[in-house]
Amino acid sequence: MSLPTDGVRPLKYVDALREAVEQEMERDPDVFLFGLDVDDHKAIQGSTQGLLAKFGAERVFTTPLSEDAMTGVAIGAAMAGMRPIHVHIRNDFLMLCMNQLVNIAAKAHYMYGGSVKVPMVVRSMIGKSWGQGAQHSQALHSMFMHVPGLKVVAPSNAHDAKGCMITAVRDNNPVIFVEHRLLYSTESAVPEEPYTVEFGRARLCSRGDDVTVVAVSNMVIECLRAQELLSEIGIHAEVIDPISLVPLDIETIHASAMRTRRLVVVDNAWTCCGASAEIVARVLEMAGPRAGIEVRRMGFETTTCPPSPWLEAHFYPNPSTVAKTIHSMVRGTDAEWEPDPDRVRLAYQVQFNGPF
Amino acid sequence: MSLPTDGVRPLKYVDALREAVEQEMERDPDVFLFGLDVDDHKAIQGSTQGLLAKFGAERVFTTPLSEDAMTGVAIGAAMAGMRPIHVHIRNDFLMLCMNQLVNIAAKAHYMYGGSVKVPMVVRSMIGKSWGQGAQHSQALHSMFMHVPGLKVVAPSNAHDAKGCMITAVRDNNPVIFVEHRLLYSTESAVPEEPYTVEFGRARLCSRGDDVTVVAVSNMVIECLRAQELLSEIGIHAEVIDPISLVPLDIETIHASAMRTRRLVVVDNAWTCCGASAEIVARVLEMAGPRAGIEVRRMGFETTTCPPSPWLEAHFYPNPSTVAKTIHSMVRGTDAEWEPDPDRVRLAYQVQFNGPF
Amino acid sequence: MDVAISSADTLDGTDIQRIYRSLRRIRRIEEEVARVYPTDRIKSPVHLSIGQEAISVGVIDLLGAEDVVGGSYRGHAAYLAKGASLPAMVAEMYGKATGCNAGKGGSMHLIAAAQNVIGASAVVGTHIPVACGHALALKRRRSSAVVAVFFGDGAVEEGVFYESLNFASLHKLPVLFICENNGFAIHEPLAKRWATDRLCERVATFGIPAERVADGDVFKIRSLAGKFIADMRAGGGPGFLECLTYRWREHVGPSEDYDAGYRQRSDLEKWIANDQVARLGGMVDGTVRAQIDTEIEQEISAAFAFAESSPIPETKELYTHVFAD
Amino acid sequence: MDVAISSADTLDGTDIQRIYRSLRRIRRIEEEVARVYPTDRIKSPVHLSIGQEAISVGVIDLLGAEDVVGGSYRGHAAYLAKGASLPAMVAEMYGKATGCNAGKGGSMHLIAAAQNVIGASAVVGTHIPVACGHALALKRRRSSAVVAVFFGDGAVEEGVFYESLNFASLHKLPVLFICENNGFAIHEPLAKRWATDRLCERVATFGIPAERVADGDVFKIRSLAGKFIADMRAGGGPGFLECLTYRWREHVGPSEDYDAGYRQRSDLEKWIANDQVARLGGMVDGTVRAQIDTEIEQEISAAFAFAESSPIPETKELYTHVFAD
Ligand SMILES: Cc1ncc(C[n+]2csc(CCOP(=O)(O)OP(=O)(O)O)c2C)c(N)n1
Ligand SMILES: Cc1ncc(C[n+]2csc(CCOP(=O)(O)OP(=O)(O)O)c2C)c(N)n1
Ligand SMILES: [Mg+2]
Ligand SMILES: [Mg+2]
Repeated sequence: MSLPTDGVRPLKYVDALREAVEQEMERDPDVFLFGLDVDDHKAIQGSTQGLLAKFGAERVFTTPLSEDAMTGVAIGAAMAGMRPIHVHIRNDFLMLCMNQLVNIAAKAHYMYGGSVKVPMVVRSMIGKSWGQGAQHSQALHSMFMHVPGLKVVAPSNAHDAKGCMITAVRDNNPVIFVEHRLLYSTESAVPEEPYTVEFGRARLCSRGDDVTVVAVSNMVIECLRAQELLSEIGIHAEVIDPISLVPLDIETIHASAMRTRRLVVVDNAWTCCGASAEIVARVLEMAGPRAGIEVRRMGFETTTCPPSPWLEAHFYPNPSTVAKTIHSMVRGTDAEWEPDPDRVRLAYQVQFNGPF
Repeated sequence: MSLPTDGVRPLKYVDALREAVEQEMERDPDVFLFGLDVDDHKAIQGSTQGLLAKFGAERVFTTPLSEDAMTGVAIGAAMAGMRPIHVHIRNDFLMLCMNQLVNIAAKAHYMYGGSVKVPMVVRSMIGKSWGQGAQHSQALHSMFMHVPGLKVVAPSNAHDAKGCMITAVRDNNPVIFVEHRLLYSTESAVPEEPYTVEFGRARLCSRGDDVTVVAVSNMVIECLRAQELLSEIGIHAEVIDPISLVPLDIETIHASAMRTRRLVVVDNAWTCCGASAEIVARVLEMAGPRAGIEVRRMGFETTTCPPSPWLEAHFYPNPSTVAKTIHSMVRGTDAEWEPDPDRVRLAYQVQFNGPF
Repeated sequence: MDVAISSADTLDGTDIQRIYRSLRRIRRIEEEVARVYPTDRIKSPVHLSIGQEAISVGVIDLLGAEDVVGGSYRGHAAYLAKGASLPAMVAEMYGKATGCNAGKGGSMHLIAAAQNVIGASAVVGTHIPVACGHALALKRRRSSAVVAVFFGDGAVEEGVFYESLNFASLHKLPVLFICENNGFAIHEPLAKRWATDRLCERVATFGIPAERVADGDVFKIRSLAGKFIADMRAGGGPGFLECLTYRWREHVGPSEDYDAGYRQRSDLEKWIANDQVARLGGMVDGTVRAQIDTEIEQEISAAFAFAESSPIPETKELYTHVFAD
Repeated sequence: MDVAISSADTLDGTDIQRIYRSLRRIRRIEEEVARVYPTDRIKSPVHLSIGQEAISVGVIDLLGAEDVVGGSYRGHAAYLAKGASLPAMVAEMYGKATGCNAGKGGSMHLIAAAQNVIGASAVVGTHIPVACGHALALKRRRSSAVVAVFFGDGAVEEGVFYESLNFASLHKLPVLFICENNGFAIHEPLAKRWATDRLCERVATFGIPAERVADGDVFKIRSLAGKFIADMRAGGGPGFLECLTYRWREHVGPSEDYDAGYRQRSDLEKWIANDQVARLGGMVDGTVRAQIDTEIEQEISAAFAFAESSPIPETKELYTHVFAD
């Protein structure tokens, strides 16, 4: 993975996304950006800001509310050699274009015997908080992981957001690009130059010998905070960000889990048939019966996301629940421990107050 | 689970489905059956035969090719107190109505605070062979398992098909009813009277101490055949049919795997984020690190289903590949064994020549 | 006193008062939602109906208790016009256990089963076929009740809208489709989304009579809706009403956004000049009006107080209602 | 010799011969597919074009190599009319490595990138927006090429059809939509699926000129398509053509099914009386015709022989092309 260091500055996730698309659109006239609201003044929370002015309405345009057909349009344009980036403001809306994604985009290269390619990027945001509830808070990436032919990436920081976006645009396959709304304002060191973050290579976010924590998307932040809380009491968690879910760098995860003998997968999604199930199953298939790895999955509670904040608070894994789960794995279920609530509250993730 | 024995006769899966719907429609005037082609002379391979004549066009009717809206219609009718059975001739077409199923059907009871119910059944068939290929051979049940609020059942024999259909119709929730085309002609002993097969209770299909085999839908037949091949060489497989995937009888599977220390999950679907990942992950979470259970998943190859029979032959698990996998787990990878091809060919599952 | 209305219908003073009350009540509730919003006591995004009240009020005034109403995330007006509980609505926005959805829906999914308000989807247009399903059930049960389903101009771009029209017409379902055309989907104007504005003409090709009200006149809306509803009760098929209107506030949230550049305040002013709340207010006797207004304020205060003092949901409620028994 | 055509266009003898050859060739290929089918050498379900050839032939006769064609699972005619390889098509049906999709598509997904045949979907109607995407790419690249996309009467019931029309018109995409209305979706007649038959009128409300050909006349189809194509090349937007037609054989498979009860042989007979293959055959000089027919038979024999003798795909091909490099 290329990590240039010249021209590096702190940049927000949202701006990193914008910059990646801008640079790719400059580089390649076949890249275009479309989707509801990409050209309005809010510019998808700023992630498409300025692109209309720079590239014009032929390359940056909104669409009717027709997610299904617009996905087909992206596929057709991609088959014809262009490189569409199709933006959906919510991950939930991908349910409207599942047929195009699953039955056409994922399969075209294969069922046409390799004679066409479908280089397209499907951006969408995962919502959280602000009472958005049932239909605006889902994270459905595992459905896409299930279908051969789709790549799925979920960068957790600005650096990877930019690098993954550039990789995604240059990839000759459909890439489902999973963004979390709450990551948009987070900053990290991002080079000015275009660079790629390779798919299929996990990032080691913190080293530790007591437990391997695989965290997806926003949960990387939550788990790093849990790791901080734990390190204060002498438990050392190795936090791994897979970055891309398809392809998945299972080797890195497996090697870590073989060393720590404890694996916690924290997904920003439901666990049943989720990425967490896949990672746990794959590691244990590889590890064999004598590895003695203790496993745990964390994710959305097995219920619908409620808008009421008092309920929603219990819907998601958070630094405290992650830390406590790990604590009980390492120190045993009898060992009582409650992380200092003040320190937990210091977590970056203050209550989100909208707008969408 | 009720298992009446009076009036039991051998019945085909397809007729068991028909009989269940007929009996429920007789019992409850709110039950109706709709979907493309339910009322034509082919009658969904016979599974809706005679129902139009018996119940009339108000209760048995075809629809326009509008899977998305028709699903919404089913949901609305169900919310209004009726009990629709919506038929799709292919599992693949469910991608067209994912939004209604995931964003509305699954969530209505919850997001409306319990004030409405959505008692509906969504029938669809999994295709195989006859060169149907990429878009007519998928089995996408894990996507539905992922979303809280949907029940998912995949009966593997005529008895369970009838009992599950009756349970599904009476259930107050949306039930995704997964049928495999190749099961339609298989017979089992089916009582004449209406009876229910309880969801969330697995069926032990064969007892054995060497390995626990969990098989989904059509794979139950394939695994039972593998179990026969293996028993001839002294390997005894315990074959478990979960029948319903949500709710899932994980206790039965877990208990068996704790005894055999070997778990093979054979799904009639892709493995990544599939039912097989969920079952493996859940068992190993429950079993803990010292259980020493060896696990293996089998399912569709991680590729698109090709129509060419010479390629398709390698796409699916079959009695031979299942038996060999188990053999190598039990006897070690060095032990070579090839099941007698003649005996393998005796498997019930001869090449399918259509029609759809 | 009978008032002759442009639409040639005749309404008496009671009718006018009732319609005024409903309009004014919705306007004031929404204004109060907007006022309270910045205090963060409302725990849900809000898509206000301010400026669009006349559509829900005009249509629903002619519906009975047994009739059914479905709406979108911009559904406060329809919910309220149908007589569903105000305190339960405010409590729902507050995320309280006493909310109409028990705190599990939020402002985008208001439901009131007792009043036959069937809920709303936040995925644009996707509630339309659900409403058709209700209409199918009514028809099968030989009910004379009808369904009215409201949606925005964005919803008609979704394929499911056309699928629903075809099915509803084919099966002669008693469903009145009402498009609240406020010219925008979020900030995107019609010109960027609709190939043409020949919507009514298009709907008519499905065999569905379609009418357009361009000026927001509550009486015209009511009168046309009345014709459609009567036809449906007599066994006729669906009807379609396109009502031009204007969203006075921002797409979501409590504020105005005329500084954003995507539309002009002068457009708002035209609609304010034609405000149906003020217009109907002017048609009601001053004393009566004062009385109505006072009652509305009292009702609103009580509702917010109710929400404020209501208990929060118990944690276990997170896990109930995933499946129905 | 020039032949005056009802549509007022003028075609010369070469044109007629070319059109006859194309019609006859497709008919004979499909008949041969049907003949071979029971031997089980064809490893794919087949949705034959027999009876519907004139639509693909009439439209595609006016397209050039750079123009693009998309079709459905009933797409043999469009594939062949566009000049894509017959041996590769037969080999694909045989599941051979030499198939146009390398044995990985089957008869429902025929593709020929070199001839700009863009593939087909087996999920009804879902190829329509994909064709629009191709048209968008052509437009962006300032190409004068156009797209023709074929679909059945069932496809227009899918929401994605309307979404596609709206988008194509809004962006003035060079795409000609052709509905092959054979009156049935599998065995279900229009009456059970369409609220009305005012399809062209409906499409026109999207600002898309729409024409209907009721009698299957290949010259009328060609002439109307020609007008649309010329308009599109001149920068006009999409066009729409509804062609009534008749599927002579069963929905899928090689046989007739007039004993099934869902339609009458007398309907077939009307269409046979109007068969465009026979009609055009009658317009071609006997000797020339015999020559054409012989060439077609030779081509077909060679194609089936090619498929027969082609290698089966290697097992490793199961795993290639999941992802593109
Ligand atoms: C299917 C879908 N696409 C996009 C969105 C994002 N979105 C929320 S509201 C809205 C505007 C809808 O406009 P319209 O139907 O005219 O209703 P209005 O808000 O104007 O009342 C959009 C695009 C959504 N909720 N659902
Ligand atoms: C979305 C979808 N629904 C249902 C089917 C099953 N099916 C296959 S072909 C067909 C008929 C389609 O009719 P039409 O579009 O008129 O085409 P035709 O076969 O008459 O050429 C149907 C319903 C399908 N393939 N895709
Ligand atoms: Mg609007
Ligand atoms: Mg047809």
